[in-house]
Amino acid sequence: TKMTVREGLNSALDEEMAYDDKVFIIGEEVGEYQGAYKITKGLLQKYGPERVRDTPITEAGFTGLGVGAAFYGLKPIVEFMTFNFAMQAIDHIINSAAKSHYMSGGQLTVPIVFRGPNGAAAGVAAQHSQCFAAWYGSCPGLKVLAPYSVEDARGLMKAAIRDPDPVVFLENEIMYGESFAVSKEVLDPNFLLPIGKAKIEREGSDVTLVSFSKMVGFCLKAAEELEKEGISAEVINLRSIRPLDRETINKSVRKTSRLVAVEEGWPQHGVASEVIASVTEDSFEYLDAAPERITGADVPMPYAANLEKMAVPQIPDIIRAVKRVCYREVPQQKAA
Amino acid sequence: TKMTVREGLNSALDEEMAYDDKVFIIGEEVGEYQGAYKITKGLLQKYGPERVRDTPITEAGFTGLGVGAAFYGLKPIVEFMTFNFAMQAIDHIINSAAKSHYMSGGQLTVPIVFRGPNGAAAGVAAQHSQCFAAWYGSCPGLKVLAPYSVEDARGLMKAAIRDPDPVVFLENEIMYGESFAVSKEVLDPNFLLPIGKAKIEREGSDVTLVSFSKMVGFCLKAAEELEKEGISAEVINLRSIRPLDRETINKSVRKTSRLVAVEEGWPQHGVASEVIASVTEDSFEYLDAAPERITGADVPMPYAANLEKMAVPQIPDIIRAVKRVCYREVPQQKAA
Amino acid sequence: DEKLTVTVPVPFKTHKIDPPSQEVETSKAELLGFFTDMYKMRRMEIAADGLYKSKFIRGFCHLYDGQEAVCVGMEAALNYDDAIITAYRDHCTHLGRGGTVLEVMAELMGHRDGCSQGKGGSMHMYNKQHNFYGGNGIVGAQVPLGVGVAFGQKYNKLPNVTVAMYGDGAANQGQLFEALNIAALWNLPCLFTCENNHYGMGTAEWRSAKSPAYYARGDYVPGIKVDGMDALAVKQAFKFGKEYALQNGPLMLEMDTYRYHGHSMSDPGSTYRTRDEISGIRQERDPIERIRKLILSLELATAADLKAIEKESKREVDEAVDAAKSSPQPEEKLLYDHIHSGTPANFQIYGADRQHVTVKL
Amino acid sequence: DEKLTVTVPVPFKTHKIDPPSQEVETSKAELLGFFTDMYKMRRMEIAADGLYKSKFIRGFCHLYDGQEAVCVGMEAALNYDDAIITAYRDHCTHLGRGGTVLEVMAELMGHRDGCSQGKGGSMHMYNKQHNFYGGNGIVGAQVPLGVGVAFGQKYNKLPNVTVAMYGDGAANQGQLFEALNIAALWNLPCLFTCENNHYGMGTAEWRSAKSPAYYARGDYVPGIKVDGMDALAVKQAFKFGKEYALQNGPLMLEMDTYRYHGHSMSDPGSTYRTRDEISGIRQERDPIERIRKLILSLELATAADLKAIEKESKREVDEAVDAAKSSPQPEEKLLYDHIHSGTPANFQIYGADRQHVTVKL
Ligand SMILES: Cc1ncc(C[n+]2csc(CCOP(=O)(O)OP(=O)(O)O)c2C)c(N)n1
Ligand SMILES: Cc1ncc(C[n+]2csc(CCOP(=O)(O)OP(=O)(O)O)c2C)c(N)n1
Ligand SMILES: [Mg+2]
Ligand SMILES: [Mg+2]
Repeated sequence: TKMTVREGLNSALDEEMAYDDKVFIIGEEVGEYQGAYKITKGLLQKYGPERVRDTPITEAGFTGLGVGAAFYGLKPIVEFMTFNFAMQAIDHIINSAAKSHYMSGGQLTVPIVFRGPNGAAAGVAAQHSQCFAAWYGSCPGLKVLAPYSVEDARGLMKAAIRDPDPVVFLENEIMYGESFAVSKEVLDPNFLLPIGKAKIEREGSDVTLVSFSKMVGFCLKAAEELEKEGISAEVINLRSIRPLDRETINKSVRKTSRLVAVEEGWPQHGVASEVIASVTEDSFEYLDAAPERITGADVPMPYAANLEKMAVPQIPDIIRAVKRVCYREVPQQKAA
Repeated sequence: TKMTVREGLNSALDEEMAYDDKVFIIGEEVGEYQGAYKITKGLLQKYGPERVRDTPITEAGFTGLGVGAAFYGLKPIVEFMTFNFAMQAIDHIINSAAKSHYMSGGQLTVPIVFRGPNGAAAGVAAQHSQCFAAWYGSCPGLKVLAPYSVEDARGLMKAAIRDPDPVVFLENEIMYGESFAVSKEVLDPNFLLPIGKAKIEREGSDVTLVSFSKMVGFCLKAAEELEKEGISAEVINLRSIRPLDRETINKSVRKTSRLVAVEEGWPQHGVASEVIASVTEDSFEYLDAAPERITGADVPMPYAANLEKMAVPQIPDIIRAVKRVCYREVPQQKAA
Repeated sequence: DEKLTVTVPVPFKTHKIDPPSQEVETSKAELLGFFTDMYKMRRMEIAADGLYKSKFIRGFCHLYDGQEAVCVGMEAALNYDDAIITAYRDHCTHLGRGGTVLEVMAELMGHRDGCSQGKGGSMHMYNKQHNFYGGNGIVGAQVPLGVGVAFGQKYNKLPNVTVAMYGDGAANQGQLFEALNIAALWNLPCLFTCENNHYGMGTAEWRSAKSPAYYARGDYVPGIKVDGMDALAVKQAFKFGKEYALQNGPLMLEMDTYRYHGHSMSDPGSTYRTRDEISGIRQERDPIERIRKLILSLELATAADLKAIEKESKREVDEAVDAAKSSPQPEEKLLYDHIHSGTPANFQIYGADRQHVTVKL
Repeated sequence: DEKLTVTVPVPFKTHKIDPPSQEVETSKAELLGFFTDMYKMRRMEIAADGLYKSKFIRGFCHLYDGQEAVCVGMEAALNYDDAIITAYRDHCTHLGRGGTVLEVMAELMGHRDGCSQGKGGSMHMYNKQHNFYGGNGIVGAQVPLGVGVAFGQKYNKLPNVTVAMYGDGAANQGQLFEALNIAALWNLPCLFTCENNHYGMGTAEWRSAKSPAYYARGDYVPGIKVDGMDALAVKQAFKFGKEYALQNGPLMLEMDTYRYHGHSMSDPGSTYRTRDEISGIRQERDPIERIRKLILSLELATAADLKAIEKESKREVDEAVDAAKSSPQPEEKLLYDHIHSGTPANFQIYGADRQHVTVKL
């Protein structure tokens, strides 16, 4: 069977609400409107207004409320219409949620999921296109997940909801409508993926491509192209930004000796930067070429379609970088 | 003459307020109380309550106000009592300040300085000890500065205030009371440092130490120790986190062939991670050893003095890492 | 120009302040101006709707049709030294501040002649020269920003005010209350203007606010509720408000208005409200029809005169759409422009593949 | 136990609600309990002051002396299924919730027997079992958190309320207004409790709030102003409040109180207020002396009895201080504990030098 990421997320929420009546969802338009992106479709009808609650447009207020309810022992799912708006509430995510278990010497636990679309969508310009993976991923106390496929969407979402700690769950608007074939196993109501474990989406021997979310698909497409030219790329889907599965990454690079890290967000202090640093630290002597990264351009997101396209990684960018690290093509600086 | 960093910052603010009457300061307790850390001492008395304004404890509100005033053409300095509290206002720093020049196709300019102590102080626990250098440093549209010495404090602060763009100015509470000898040049009311340029605080040939803020002092002390053991360390004070002076860093590493990056903040997606990634990308073939980083431990800041000390880099950590990259000592994993 | 006095039918409702008079001074030219401007706005938004559907416009696009009286009434009481800041529903605000239909349309298409050179899109229009500070995408953020502009006006000792506009949904945002308190403490000349169109996205006001009496939500700050479908009432409120604010600091103005379209182009706008509700308002309170009737009843122009104005507006909008379509996409180098206004020495900007594209400025 | 009725002298001031009765039911045991508890709190804070000065305590340390009546009065009206959340001035709140002086003192010293094992310090004390949710360092943040706890109580259909405490300085925070609106919309049993000690750090209430009538700042939510130096008035207000909130949702309670110490240990507390102001309040409104007088005038105990209680309190505090001093520092492994409660497989934690210390869990 085939399923979209949207359906994957929706079914995961549905099943976990059925599984544990401590689970509830709050956020803007999650109820009567069925979700701005329809991820919560049908849940209000099924679980009622006590468990699916539309909030005012007050991110700090409802996020704090969610964290407080988690302190108390409930299992809130807080939807941000997009993660851009979570900046209004980020103090609660970091200071109230991530740090409380630690500060209280283990007394408080904070079983909460913060979820919503993250990063670039299409044509929504600078204020609505930021990727927050690196920010949240830097904070001890948080677990930060980013699904690519339906398998990820279901397995990670269900794991996030059952997890006793705060989880930041970074979806991608453009991926919501993507379909994937799913196995029976993935559809099982007890299908959970381990938090902190990356997935090798494709095995290869010449170069390791590391990415997450939408960029995994780009890497897979790049790998197909590269195969035609005789380059065998291993594609790692991080799934978890924090904890970062350094073991899987390093193991792969030790095999391929080459690394290209890919992300859609800004480069400085990004996930790709961390991947490169981690590999350099741990597997320096295995590297046959300088690791590279393909990232969002280091600019706020422009609206115009032509500029927007240049502002995020494209498959040819990945292919070009791979060829460089494989010494297949001499890099040529493009005038700009 | 000697001067403390506090006096350096205070005199820079004072001179710039005298220099340009569009400059004003807002923040909690900046006026009558003379600043929680006395950085604004005397300014209310000198420039009056129109230009030195105590605000309510409403970071989102007064930060937005500052950004709006900058849109209008004034030159606000927004003091955060500490940068931890700026999380309540971070949406304005990023979405309203950093992106507006770009989104408006250059129509709006945002000449504003966001300043205050950043990172760990002493004994203030998890919610009051976070370093935000990496977060702000990831955002195009911002300039992010972090002074170490009085020279930096004066030269960077004055440059920040005169700059036509939003500047995030990350001070360090523990450094406020540190004294430095200052030259006549530094005391000149027109002493400005260039934004985006690192300073080589100490030349050396065997290893490059890259850091910023308080950690520069630790690196210098480590370098002194190392000298006794015949290791010559070059110490780079970044001064500017964004733009990052990759040229100076890479030039140094190409000379020394070895790199240790040091920061007090959390490691993942940190400044040290970016420094390592940048050097690996650009100077891979020059490296004689895997670059290393010494960072804050990957935990929320604990209160207890013994744990707190373990949670931030100490000089022996830096020395140990340098010896490792210089192959002077075999690394030994400590049981914990 | 013929001076006239018109009695606006809906009384002003107030909180802690005496209401302005319902007798509003106006003139033939002003009323014809209202009609012309509102009609043009309406045409422009309808054109945008069509262009969105035919994929000339992408992403978020929030239309203003139905709310035009707020914009023209407000502008009639202000000048360009007064400032305006609003949210993402900003196309008509841009026109009101002296922008052109071409600037709006080209921006919507992401083309070079857009008021932000195509880089901002629907939500990010500005006219700095006329003190229009956008076009802000984050709900609520524009309000403290507007208070900051008002701070600037007062700092510079100018006799001007700032209008900070926000929706009924935005009215619950904490930063509004923070900004209001500061504005009140410091007597800043800011008009907190709630365009109450009665819905956020799909959430009716009473589901998002315990007290949807937005004119009274300033608590210790006075407020006035205004028929936001009546340009003259709006003008009167802003005239009164400007004087008040220059003397006393902030004032809350609630504009009772309505958006005909869905929240944005992805919202049909008909699941959370009835078609009857929409058509009822169109029939009874439409801001353009109200002015048309007034003009005709006062015999300031004939029905044919007004038709001519409409025709002219249509032509103007159609021409602007054509011009916008043929406006080029921004040059690639614009991707790297406007990061900073003061570019640091040796500044480098990385493209997606930094080994391939690194711009040195 | 002898039941008594005492008339509290200061009338309750109210906003949109009828005031509770000034006739408060109490008992000998309760009054002696108030005296004992408040005296112990006072001693503890004074001990903390000394320990800070002799460097046993580091960092921020905010003392509660002067405000004790709020804590004991509140606890007299609640049980441990009701919840409390407060800011950083939390030592006495921790005692009030059933914590020990040793837990507080050891926490202040960063020692193993502290209620957070030394990891939280002054600002981060908790008692989850008794529904005390801290100890929160970010001004204002505790209020939405408290509303969330109240949400939990209602979700679980329990007859309990949450008290969310905040200062006069915090009362301007936007997130309070956001949380209040939600609490009111959803009828959450939350008592928004402003401990108005009239200053933030050095900012007097009227310089940070246009309207320092905190009991009325809920606007559409009713409120009561209470003499926060009178434990019985406080108890009455919370008793009333709990009943109200269970029926109707949120209520604002303003406690008119005073802190004798500076804001924190770095603030002498005498630059922004006069010594006369402080000593005047000590003489006329001290919460402990008020209860002492009441007990004596009602002849519930003798002066000597009370002296004996004092002596016993001193002993208890002194012993706790000694025990806290000899409590060990937390083991090094605690640096790496409590990052998560559910540790992922193969989880690694890096020390400052990751090649030297990497903890595998
Ligand atoms: C902080 C934030 N949260 C959520 C959104 C998404 N969003 C955009 S508009 C909107 C509804 C706003 O309604 P209202 O304030 O009534 O303005 P209107 O659209 O009716 O003009 C929402 C929820 C946002 N842009 N910013
Ligand atoms: C968001 C935030 N801003 C600033 C601070 C620094 N700060 C700590 S306490 C305080 C004053 C608070 O005053 P009030 O709310 O009256 O409480 P009180 O200390 O009087 O109990 C300030 C400004 C903080 N902790 N959090
Ligand atoms: Mg609305
Ligand atoms: Mg106070």
